[in-house]
Amino acid sequence: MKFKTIESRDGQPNATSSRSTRFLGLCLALGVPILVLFAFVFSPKDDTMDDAVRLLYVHVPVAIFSYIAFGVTAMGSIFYLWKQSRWWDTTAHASAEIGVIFCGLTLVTGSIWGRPTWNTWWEWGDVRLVTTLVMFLMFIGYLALRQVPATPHVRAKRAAIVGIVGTINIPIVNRSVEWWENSTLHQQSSLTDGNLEDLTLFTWFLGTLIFALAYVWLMIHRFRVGWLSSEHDALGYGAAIEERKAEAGIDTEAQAQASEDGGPQ
Amino acid sequence: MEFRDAWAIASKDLRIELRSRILTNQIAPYTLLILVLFGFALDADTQTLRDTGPGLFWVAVLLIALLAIQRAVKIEDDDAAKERMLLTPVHSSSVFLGKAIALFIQLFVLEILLFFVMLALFDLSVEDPLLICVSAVLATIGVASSGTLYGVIAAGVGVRETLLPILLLPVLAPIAIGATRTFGDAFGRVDADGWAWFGLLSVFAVVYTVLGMLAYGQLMEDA
Amino acid sequence: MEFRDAWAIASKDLRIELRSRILTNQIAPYTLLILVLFGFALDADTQTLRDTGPGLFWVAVLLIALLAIQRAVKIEDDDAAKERMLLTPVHSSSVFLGKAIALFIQLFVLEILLFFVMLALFDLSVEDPLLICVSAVLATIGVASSGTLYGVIAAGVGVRETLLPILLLPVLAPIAIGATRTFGDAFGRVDADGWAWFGLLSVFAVVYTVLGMLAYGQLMEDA
Amino acid sequence: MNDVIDLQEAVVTLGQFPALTGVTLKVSQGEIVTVCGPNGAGKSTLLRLCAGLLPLREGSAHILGEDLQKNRRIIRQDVGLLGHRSGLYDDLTVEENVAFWGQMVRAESNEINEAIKLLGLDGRLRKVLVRQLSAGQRRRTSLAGLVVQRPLLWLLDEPHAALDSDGRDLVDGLIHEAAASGATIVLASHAPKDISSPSGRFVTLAGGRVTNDINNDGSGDGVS
Amino acid sequence: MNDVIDLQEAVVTLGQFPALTGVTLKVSQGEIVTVCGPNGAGKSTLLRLCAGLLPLREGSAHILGEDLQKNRRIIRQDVGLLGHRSGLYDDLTVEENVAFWGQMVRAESNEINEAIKLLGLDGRLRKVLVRQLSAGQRRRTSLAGLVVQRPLLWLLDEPHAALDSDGRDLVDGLIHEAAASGATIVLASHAPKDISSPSGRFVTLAGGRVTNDINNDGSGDGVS
Ligand code: HEM
Ligand SMILES: Nc1ncnc2c1ncn2[C@@H]1O[C@H](COP(=O)(O)OP(=O)(O)OP(=O)(O)O)[C@@H](O)[C@H]1O
Ligand SMILES: Nc1ncnc2c1ncn2[C@@H]1O[C@H](COP(=O)(O)OP(=O)(O)OP(=O)(O)O)[C@@H](O)[C@H]1O
Ligand SMILES: [Mg+2]
Ligand SMILES: [Mg+2]
Repeated sequence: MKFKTIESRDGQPNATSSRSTRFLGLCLALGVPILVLFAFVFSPKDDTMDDAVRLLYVHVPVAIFSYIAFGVTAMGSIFYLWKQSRWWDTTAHASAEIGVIFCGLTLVTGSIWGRPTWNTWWEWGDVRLVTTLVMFLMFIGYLALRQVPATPHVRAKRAAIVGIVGTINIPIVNRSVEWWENSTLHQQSSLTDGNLEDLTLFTWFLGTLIFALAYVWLMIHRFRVGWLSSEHDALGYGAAIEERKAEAGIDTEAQAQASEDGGPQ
Repeated sequence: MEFRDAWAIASKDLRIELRSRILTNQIAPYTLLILVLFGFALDADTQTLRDTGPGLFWVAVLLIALLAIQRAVKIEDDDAAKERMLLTPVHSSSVFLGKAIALFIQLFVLEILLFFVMLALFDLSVEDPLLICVSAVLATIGVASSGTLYGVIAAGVGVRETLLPILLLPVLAPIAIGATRTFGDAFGRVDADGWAWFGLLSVFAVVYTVLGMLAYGQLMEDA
Repeated sequence: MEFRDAWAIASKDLRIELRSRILTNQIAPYTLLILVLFGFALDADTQTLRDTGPGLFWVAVLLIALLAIQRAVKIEDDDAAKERMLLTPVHSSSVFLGKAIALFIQLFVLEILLFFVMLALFDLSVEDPLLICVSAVLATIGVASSGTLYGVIAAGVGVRETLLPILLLPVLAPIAIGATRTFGDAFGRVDADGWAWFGLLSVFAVVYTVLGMLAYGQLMEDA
Repeated sequence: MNDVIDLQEAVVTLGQFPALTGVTLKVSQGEIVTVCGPNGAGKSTLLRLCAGLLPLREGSAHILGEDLQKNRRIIRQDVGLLGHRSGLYDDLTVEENVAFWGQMVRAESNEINEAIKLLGLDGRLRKVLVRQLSAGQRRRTSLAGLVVQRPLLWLLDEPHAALDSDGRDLVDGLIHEAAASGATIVLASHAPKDISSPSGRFVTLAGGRVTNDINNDGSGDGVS
Repeated sequence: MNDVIDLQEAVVTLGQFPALTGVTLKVSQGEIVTVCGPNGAGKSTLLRLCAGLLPLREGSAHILGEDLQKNRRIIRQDVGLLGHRSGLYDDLTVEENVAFWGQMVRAESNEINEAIKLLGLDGRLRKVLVRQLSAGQRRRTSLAGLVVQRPLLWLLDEPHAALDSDGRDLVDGLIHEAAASGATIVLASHAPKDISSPSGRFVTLAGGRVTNDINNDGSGDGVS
């Protein structure tokens, strides 16, 4: 497979960007200041949470996109087991890495948010917090597994199973606040209740859009890095074969001699 | 899949365990130690201990399960027996089932033992024995199945000892949490709906067993 | 005993660990996991957690130490390297020291990491940084020395995985308790005399190191 | 002609390393083929490929008529491999080990008994833990498991290693007997003299490919 | 005469089992002794006893003039053993392994380099992890560690196992060179022809004791 990437003169890609990803990046670069503007200036304070509500515009989108990222990992894993194609494996890996970053951001922004609102950084008894952390750790394990030396296929297969099992967590994290109403401080789904003000709602949507862009942009780049690095691994293949074949050089002559003599009896 | 094969594999694993007397001489005391350690680390009064009893019980079960799973993987890894198994007509789901059954039996025996120790130490009284029994069985099925599955994922990589816990603990944690809540309810100490949690445990048990039987072959394939 | 030998052995162990990236990829997340598990099992409010913070820290260190010791023993056991070491002029106390140093470095790096995680999670503030530092160093020396010593006792017996924790935990428990109390004092949460407990830790560290250097040869001798 | 092994330019990589760099080899039913070559030539890798234990990177491989590119699993029960490692459980006795592996390949209990006797593991050794065996006894136990399997394709990686002269004769006997009954045998060996087969064929591997293929009757078709 | 090995009715038990039931054997300096015998005869046990790795149950054993009953530790640095297992670290490269074991026996770094070259581990293999080596390459690495040690007494348990013919010649060369420079060599082997030593002496073990002791010049003093 070949990407439309920016190539240097010798035909090797010297970046993972292409014209379209640069456009995407540009949108992102413009979008972030707009989001900041809306989040900090235009949108109103909350009655109960005061200025802290502004974390909503980061916290919730990154949480949602960590779900999506892990979902993509699971999908990539399933397709890998089915088609055994490197494309799906690379997708799964790339998405898991981004998912871990987003999930980490969810935890961090949540903690920061928790400090003023709940008066604590962390609450062990809270199911959503802990299930989120478990999901985070599970995919850390996934990434650890990907570092283990093994043949690419074996590693991909093992990682695929772990990736699939990991997504069992998504519904648990998502539903946790309803299943365990009395063991959480965490917000129930406030969006579906429709009690957000217009501008807040708009800013929230804007935030989601920006993080969607961020996910796609990161994903494309990370995928390309993964793809190129596996290609790089294969780069020396021809040379390695030749070198290995050459090991036989000296012996071949000796054996040819032996065969003239009638071979070992 | 043939159940006869699964049973042959399970009894082989159990025989190896019995021969090395791991269960009685090593894991059982280890379990006790863990409880004592916790007691010390917490330094809590009886009331707290009573509340945390079920939690400690399941944390102890998890740590024991880790040990038992490590053993189960090691047995197959040590002298390439895993590879040899591939050159037999035995179906991989039988292998999975066999190893999971052996693990289940070992864990269950230990849990019974641990249970009575816990009753005595923490001075708890059982309000719903049925719930205790069925939830323990299902949680243990979940642990044994996911443990067997993850055991083969970590097998043969040289860094098995450390990789396995990381992969496995987040998988086992939800099971332990569920079981803790059911136990809490069954002991009448927590105001949780034990049977709802029990449902969660059943889901885990079924999912991991089915997943294991399907995926085990894929995973065993390559060393 | 030559320190050069000890250092060669320690750096060999560390190189093996670095190569397999165990520390960063595996043990560190495992540590986090343990904390999560405990948090859940205890289901306690922040106040309790804050009080039990030091205890949890040391229980986590113990469990990590177990993993690290298992690895350290396995490295020597796998292909009879232990035996080969006997056929060199290297003094057994150098071997002991080398392996203990490698273990110490690994554990200490992890403790630093874990420490900051604990500070953040449990919202603790340090009142006596010096006490924290010196007691952590001494407790770790104790753990590394006794771990190395017991590692060789469990080596080569086939049931190592399960035997080691059992042998080791009762030895490590007093160290963990001592360190918990010193930390508790240093955090200003427990009304204990930290420096007195610190004395206990020093005694353990010295005793196990001396004992290890003396006894290691005896223990290595027979496989 | 019935080709039990048919490899065409088979390439196998272990990690990044091409252990086999294009092996072309045909073995027909009933043949006894000895694979020789220097250390690291790829002998073990070749046998493991034929057992379906390694993925093929390039080329094609048909074993017992099945395409390994499509499905490596399907042939496995008809293939027996004696590798460098023996695939035994250290904590079971000799008898228990042979019985277990016998059960796994659906052997009868009298077959199991016979195999134990055949390999000289009867008497005291029966009840000895495999952990406590000497190197040669261990090898014999592993072989006993193979004998009860009676595979169609025997892949033997240095079958004479660690065996005494009795054991070597025994293995030679087993090989000839198996070949006579229609099985195919491929063995890796460093000392080709060890096996004195009249119909023997010697394939030399070097640098991961076949450099020489000689039939004992002199009709060598050396491949440079 | 300088007896490097002097065993008198040496009995060694492994667990409950008497692996050596009374071995009497004298080997003088510079000799090359081949120990043969069927599987399980006690060859490996004998070598391990001579290395001071096993306790003596009965009888007496003097190695390099030291009494093993008194102190098994003292001789160890002058003894080199190549056992069935190779004593290498899987996660280190060939070079790192040889260098480590070289360091342990106080070898110079040029000696280490020479040993690596001598055993044909130069070039690509230097940087390969031992885990990834073939059986023969592993054996060669283990031997390289022994070569840098240059012990006074070499105990080689089937030194030819897993080696190709080059490797065998190499080992034979090493053995003769060592013997010429005053070291003593005891090797266990199943195929005594392998080592073609003019001054060779063959000791046959069976049932844990010496049943035959032949010098190549024909002056056998068979012990029934
Ligand atoms: C470390 C602490 C926290 C973690 C791990 C966390 C985690 C999450 C996750 C995973 C979601 C996505 C839920 C879903 O849509 O399925 C979420 C959503 C949300 N979080 Fe948090 N959170 C934390 C703290 C907080 C705090 C302190 C607040 C505010 C008081 C908060 C408010 C919200 C809100 C309003 C949503 C959107 C809910 C919805 O629409 O479903 N979170 N959080
Ligand atoms: N991951 C790897 N990286 C580099 N080289 C590797 C790797 N894995 C295997 N090799 C090399 O591949 C070759 C494997 O050869 P194989 O084990 O098939 O040899 P063999 O012919 O059986 O040798 P022997 O006679 O020593 O048993 C060896 O040269 C080994 O060094
Ligand atoms: N714990 C034990 N119980 C019973 N028998 C044992 C025990 N340990 C060792 N043995 C026996 O002791 C003998 C050990 O022999 P050793 O390993 O020295 O043989 P060897 O001559 O090297 O054989 P090989 O040629 O197969 O390597 C074997 O017969 C083995 O079965
Ligand atoms: Mg080989
Ligand atoms: Mg032997």
